Amino acid sequence: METRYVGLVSLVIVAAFMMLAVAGLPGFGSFQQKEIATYYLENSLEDTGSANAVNSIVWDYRGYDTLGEETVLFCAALGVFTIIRRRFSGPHHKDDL
Amino acid sequence: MIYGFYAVGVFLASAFLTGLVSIKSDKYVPHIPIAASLVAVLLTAITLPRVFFWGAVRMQMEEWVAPIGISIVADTLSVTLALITTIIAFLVLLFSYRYISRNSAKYYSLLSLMFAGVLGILYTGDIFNMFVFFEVLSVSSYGLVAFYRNRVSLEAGIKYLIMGSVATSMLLLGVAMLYGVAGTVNMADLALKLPSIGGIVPAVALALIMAGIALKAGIFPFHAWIADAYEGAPSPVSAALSGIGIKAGVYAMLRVVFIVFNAPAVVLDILLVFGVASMLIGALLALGQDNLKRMLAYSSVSQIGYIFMAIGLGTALGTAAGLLHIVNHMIIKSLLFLSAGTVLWKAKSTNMKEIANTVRTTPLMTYSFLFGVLALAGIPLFNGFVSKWLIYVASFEKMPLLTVIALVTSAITLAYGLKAFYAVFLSNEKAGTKVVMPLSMKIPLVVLIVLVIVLGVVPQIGIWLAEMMSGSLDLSLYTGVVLG
Amino acid sequence: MIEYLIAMLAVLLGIYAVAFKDNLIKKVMGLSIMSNGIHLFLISIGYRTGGTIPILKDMDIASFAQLAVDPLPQAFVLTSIVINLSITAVALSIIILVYRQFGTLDASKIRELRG
Amino acid sequence: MDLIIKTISRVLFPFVLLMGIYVAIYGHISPGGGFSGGAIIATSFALLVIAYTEGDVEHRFTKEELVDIKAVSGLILVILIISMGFAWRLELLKTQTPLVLWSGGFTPILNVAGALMVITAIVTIIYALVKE
Repeated sequence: METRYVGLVSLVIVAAFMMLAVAGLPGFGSFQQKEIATYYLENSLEDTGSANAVNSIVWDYRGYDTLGEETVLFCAALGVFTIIRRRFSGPHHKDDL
Repeated sequence: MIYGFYAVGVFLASAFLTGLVSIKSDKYVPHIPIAASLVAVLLTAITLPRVFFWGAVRMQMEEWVAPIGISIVADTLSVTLALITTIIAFLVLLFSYRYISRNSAKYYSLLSLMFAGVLGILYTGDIFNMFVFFEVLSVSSYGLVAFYRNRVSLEAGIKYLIMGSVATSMLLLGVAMLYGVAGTVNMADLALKLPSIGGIVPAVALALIMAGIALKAGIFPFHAWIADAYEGAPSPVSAALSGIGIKAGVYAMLRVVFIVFNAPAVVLDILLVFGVASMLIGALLALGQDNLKRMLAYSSVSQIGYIFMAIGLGTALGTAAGLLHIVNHMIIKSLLFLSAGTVLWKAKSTNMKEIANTVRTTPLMTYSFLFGVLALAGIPLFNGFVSKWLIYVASFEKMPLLTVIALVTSAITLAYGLKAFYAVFLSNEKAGTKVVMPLSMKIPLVVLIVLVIVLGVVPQIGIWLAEMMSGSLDLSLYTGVVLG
Repeated sequence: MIEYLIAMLAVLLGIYAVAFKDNLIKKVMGLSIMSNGIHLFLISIGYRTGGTIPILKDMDIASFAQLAVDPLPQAFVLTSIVINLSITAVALSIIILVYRQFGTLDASKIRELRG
Repeated sequence: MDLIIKTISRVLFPFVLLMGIYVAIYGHISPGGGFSGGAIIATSFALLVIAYTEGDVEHRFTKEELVDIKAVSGLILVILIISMGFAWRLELLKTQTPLVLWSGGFTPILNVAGALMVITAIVTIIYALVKE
């Protein structure tokens, strides 16, 4: 049972850690330090032509992230298929243990 | 233009193409990723002189100004690691040409996506982008670890998945906190803004990010999943994962600690402590293993400990030694895992004793494993010696006790290496099936052996490389390049 | 400060579930609770008191920039949700086979049975 | 799945599909876009797949076909995003009036490609899990 106590103690430490960090964050509604965000809001229309600033970021300003993300999606589909193959080969296999 | 960066696109395209080609015939499937990795090696080789002689290069995705878009940075450290990654990628793909017979299309797609993920991490200059490519790397390796659907690999797969995604969530939380405080995600921009931000948020964010990456790199407190994952995964995948996957984690740790947070002394001491701990514990655990793959996995943990100890020293020599050890360890570990793979190909179990009487080993297998073990232990004339010697010198300057521990661990490394070598290779002259190794398995072993010996006999290459690489870890040069 | 507390509680709940629950499916649920907590945290970082959605609708750009909420964390959340989906998909497919091989979903029993 | 569920899902399918398509295509003007639109369309297919697990839906999508549609859409997206790296979209932008459907330069095309990617991924995953 002692792993439970170790886990609990570590969880409490992590919780304290996070509460401290949350206390240090700038105020909830305040909008300081957001030069980049205001840049996106101001010229997302004439740069990318789309009124939806979030969409212009996802597809145009940071399209490379979305490309990475699509590969994650593609990996997941492949992963699911490699794991749930129809010809379930069961416990035996000849390649390598 | 950073040509090496297009290697990421090449691997992505090869993954999608293998999916397409597999509709018609499974015959040509392996050729695409092997060709793609060759192209990737060439692309990175072109970029290397450009970066080494004219300094780091920055490229902006779609020409947006630095902090707005995603910036791609290729400096000496990332290009060298990328070159070795692509070479090992080519060798691993070639090795698994004959190795994986069923469902090869999906295997090759996932493997080339994994390499794309690693290269993505190496070239990106943006923390959130690093998180995304960490996910690409881990999701593709979840599928690969559970590739053989027997008990061991399934249990390893689910455990690796849960540990891995907790790690990446920690990373994301750290990035979110950094964005909350600094308002930007570009590493160079963060490096400029963070010193002026007081409070404990940067410290907590750093702790979270380091915990996440440490779990990915398999440092001491989080090394549980490594042995299972390598035992469950097919041998070429374990070679790729340990040779390259973990190194991406080490590279990310370096990038975050040295560039974004400008290597505060406290953090370096933490790295030192964890490095020494995982060095010792990894070696001791490996000593007690009778399963070949688990032993190699734990030896990876201890070598990563070496790297972090060297970097934790904080001195210029220490960092250079650590970086060189990353390079050497990538080559040695791939050699060891691939040679273990050739033995395990026909052997039924991974237990060293049982392998002995089931497989009669060919000379090439024997020598490749022997060279790997000697290089791992840092015996002169092998590339492991160069970096380990630098580590001994660097640690001696700072604290002689560390050198003693490092020497003791190298002794233990030699001990468990030779134990495995004796058990598997020397004690079975008569029994077992003759393993006829196809050409596609011989070439990788030969190439890796040559690399190990050349880097060992001519240490100047290694030392020059180390100096060039450690040059890229200083903050002012990096921010100068990225923010123009 | 208090507003971020709920997000942090969700993250901690997720970690608790992953660490202490034995059933594999509960662990995967803990994973998604944790990352949803992180998404809530991300969105609440980008909030601006009295802000509108970052979509330009019959408003001139200058006042839009003063009013709209920060779009960048929303883009991060979009990416991270899809990543979370793919992790859960792979996890569930492994769990199906783990159940078929081991006959149980209890993580501690599986550790003994793996042999 | 008894009759009621089958009929309801059959009736609902076109409406959910239509809404998904709208959200995906009008992504650059109205909220939503590639991902949410794709997800809605995927749920419409999921509705059918779950309702007719043993019925006729099965023969429409054989498993191999789905994975390869996925590969095709992957390729499209890779090409699109890499091509987006070059500044073609600026010319395209000049010829358009903002806030009309055909106005987002590259974003609507990418939205659709992204939605396609999401649909094929989710449908294949659901199909595999349900099939099991």
